[in-house]
Amino acid sequence: MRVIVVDDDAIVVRSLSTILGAEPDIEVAGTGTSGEEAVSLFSMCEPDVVLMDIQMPGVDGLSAAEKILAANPAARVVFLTTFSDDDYIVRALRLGARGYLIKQDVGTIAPALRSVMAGQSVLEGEVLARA
Amino acid sequence: IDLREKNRELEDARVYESHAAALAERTRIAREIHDSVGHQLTRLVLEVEALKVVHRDEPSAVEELGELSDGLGEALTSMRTSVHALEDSTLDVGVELNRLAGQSGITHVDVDCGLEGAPPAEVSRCLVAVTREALTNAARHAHAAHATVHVTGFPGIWQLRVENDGDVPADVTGLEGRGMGLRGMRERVEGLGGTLLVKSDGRRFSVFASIPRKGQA
Amino acid sequence: IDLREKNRELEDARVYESHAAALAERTRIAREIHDSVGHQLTRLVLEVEALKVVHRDEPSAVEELGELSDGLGEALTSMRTSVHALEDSTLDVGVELNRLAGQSGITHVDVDCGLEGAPPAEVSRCLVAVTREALTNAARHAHAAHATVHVTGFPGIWQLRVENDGDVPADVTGLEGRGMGLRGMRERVEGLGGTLLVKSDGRRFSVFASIPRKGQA
Ligand SMILES: Nc1ncnc2c1ncn2[C@@H]1O[C@H](COP(=O)(O)OP(=O)(O)OP(=O)(O)O)[C@@H](O)[C@H]1O
Ligand SMILES: Nc1ncnc2c1ncn2[C@@H]1O[C@H](COP(=O)(O)OP(=O)(O)OP(=O)(O)O)[C@@H](O)[C@H]1O
Ligand SMILES: [K+]
Ligand SMILES: [Mg+2]
Ligand SMILES: [Mg+2]
Ligand SMILES: [Mg+2]
Repeated sequence: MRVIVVDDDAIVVRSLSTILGAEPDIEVAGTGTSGEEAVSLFSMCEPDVVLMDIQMPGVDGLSAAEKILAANPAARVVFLTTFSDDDYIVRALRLGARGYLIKQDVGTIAPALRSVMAGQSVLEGEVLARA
Repeated sequence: IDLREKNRELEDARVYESHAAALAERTRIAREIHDSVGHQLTRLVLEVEALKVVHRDEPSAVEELGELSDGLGEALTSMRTSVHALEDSTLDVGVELNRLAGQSGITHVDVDCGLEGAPPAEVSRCLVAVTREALTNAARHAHAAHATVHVTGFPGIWQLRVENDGDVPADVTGLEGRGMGLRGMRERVEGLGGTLLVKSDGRRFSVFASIPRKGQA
Repeated sequence: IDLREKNRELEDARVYESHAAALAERTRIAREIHDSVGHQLTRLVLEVEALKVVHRDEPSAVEELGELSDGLGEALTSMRTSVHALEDSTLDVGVELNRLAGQSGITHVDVDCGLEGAPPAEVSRCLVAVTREALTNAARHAHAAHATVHVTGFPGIWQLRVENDGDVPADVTGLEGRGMGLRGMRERVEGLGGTLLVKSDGRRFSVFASIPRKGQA
């Protein structure tokens, strides 16, 4: 599967690209550090999954996802958050995102992306049936 | 004497406001620790994981890096535990109830919070949650003009009573089947070993919660 | 009416005590974050430094480890900054002055702290330090039976007055040469752009500090 990784922290982007790129079935097709970039990367790369930070300065992850989903309702957006008690999570799910992952739980990210490709939702790495 | 009472009231309001401001400041700082330190530690976790991938063919490097991730995980956990404790200790029932009253949209809300010492955090959260839903209901369904919120701490129990006037039903039969609010209140209160009573006489609607103090029920 | 006043006083004392307890709890948690997370991060810094030594002949490893130490250093700094902010926000002038009064050994100390909102931390620390030394002096030199501590916040200035009875000198000439206390007070107050006045009429000794609000002096 082809994914794009977007986080305002370049070190997070670089680390996640290294971690996911080592998976045989995952290709990191593009990376960005802002919501604006997420939107343009999406149309450029046409990825299978967008893995994106919720909190970013400027156009945040939620607004970027809203734009992407408005133009491509089938887009698979998965959010990254620092903590599970992030206030934005409920809003993120209402937008039509496929779930959210906790950055710290790195080991759950690749399996979660596979579940999302199989049509399921993921919350904190736990797989749910698609609602 | 009237003047003295009036002065007292003004002074109380001032003390209350400065107290609320100090609490808000502490909540802000707790959030800041949570967000800034949390983010910095999280990105370190990711950096170390990436290094593990890069050096996956060098067992000693993987082991060294594994120790670092364990340490980072522990630091994150203890930071989170402390920040939550801090947020809980910052939760002040009186401040919250006054805030809810101010935001309720009901013209007259009389808040009387007679607590000696702060209840445990889960009790405080419950009192606040029940009051929030009760005032929301009073504004939404009854279009109440007056409401009262009374909290009292007795030796063995905490009691909360929220009452409102307005368009209230003549009795409460079947109300708990209609929405999530009253049922949610009941679950929260009973979850703490307490009881919830909902009553109406067609003129006043009241929600009454009693929560036992632990080990004294 | 007397009864009502009495009730009020009891209630005030109760509110004051529960407020003080909540502050103490927060200070404890701030300490805990500082000590536990600080300790864990410091240990990680040392581990990374040790790895740097082990891998000193591998430039890429040294660079990778260098990034990790930088990140750990940043996390430590922001944790410390927040915890200090938290401790400062926890300093409550009213609570501290009442505590000092209770510990002074002077039988009657009347504390009146009329502040709207908390002063900046350095002003709070100064007010507390001046009061501490003034009450110590009142007990030690004057063997005072009564003292008053009054703090007032005016629009442009904070004022503190500490007075005591007892064996007080007829005038204050040369007193500031005798010890460190009065001079220390003056330095602290003047360091914040304020003024200190020490007076005595042979019956009452008084220390009077004025500190301008910043940008409004
Ligand atoms: N304070 C009140 N004054 C008057 N009627 C009330 C009050 N509280 C509840 N009710 C009645 O009880 C019903 C159930 O309340 P409840 O809070 O459980 O659900 P709801 O408010 O209708 O929906 P929601 O799930 O959004 O809370 C209300 O629909 C209303 O008819
Ligand atoms: N509140 C007071 N009542 C009566 N005399 C006082 C009072 N405060 C200060 N004095 C007089 O002023 C002198 C100087 O006080 P100061 O605090 O500067 O020094 P000290 O208390 O003698 O020594 P230290 O350096 O330990 O404070 C005291 O020795 C005492 O004679
Ligand atoms: K790959
Ligand atoms: Mg971010
Ligand atoms: Mg409701
Ligand atoms: Mg002295």
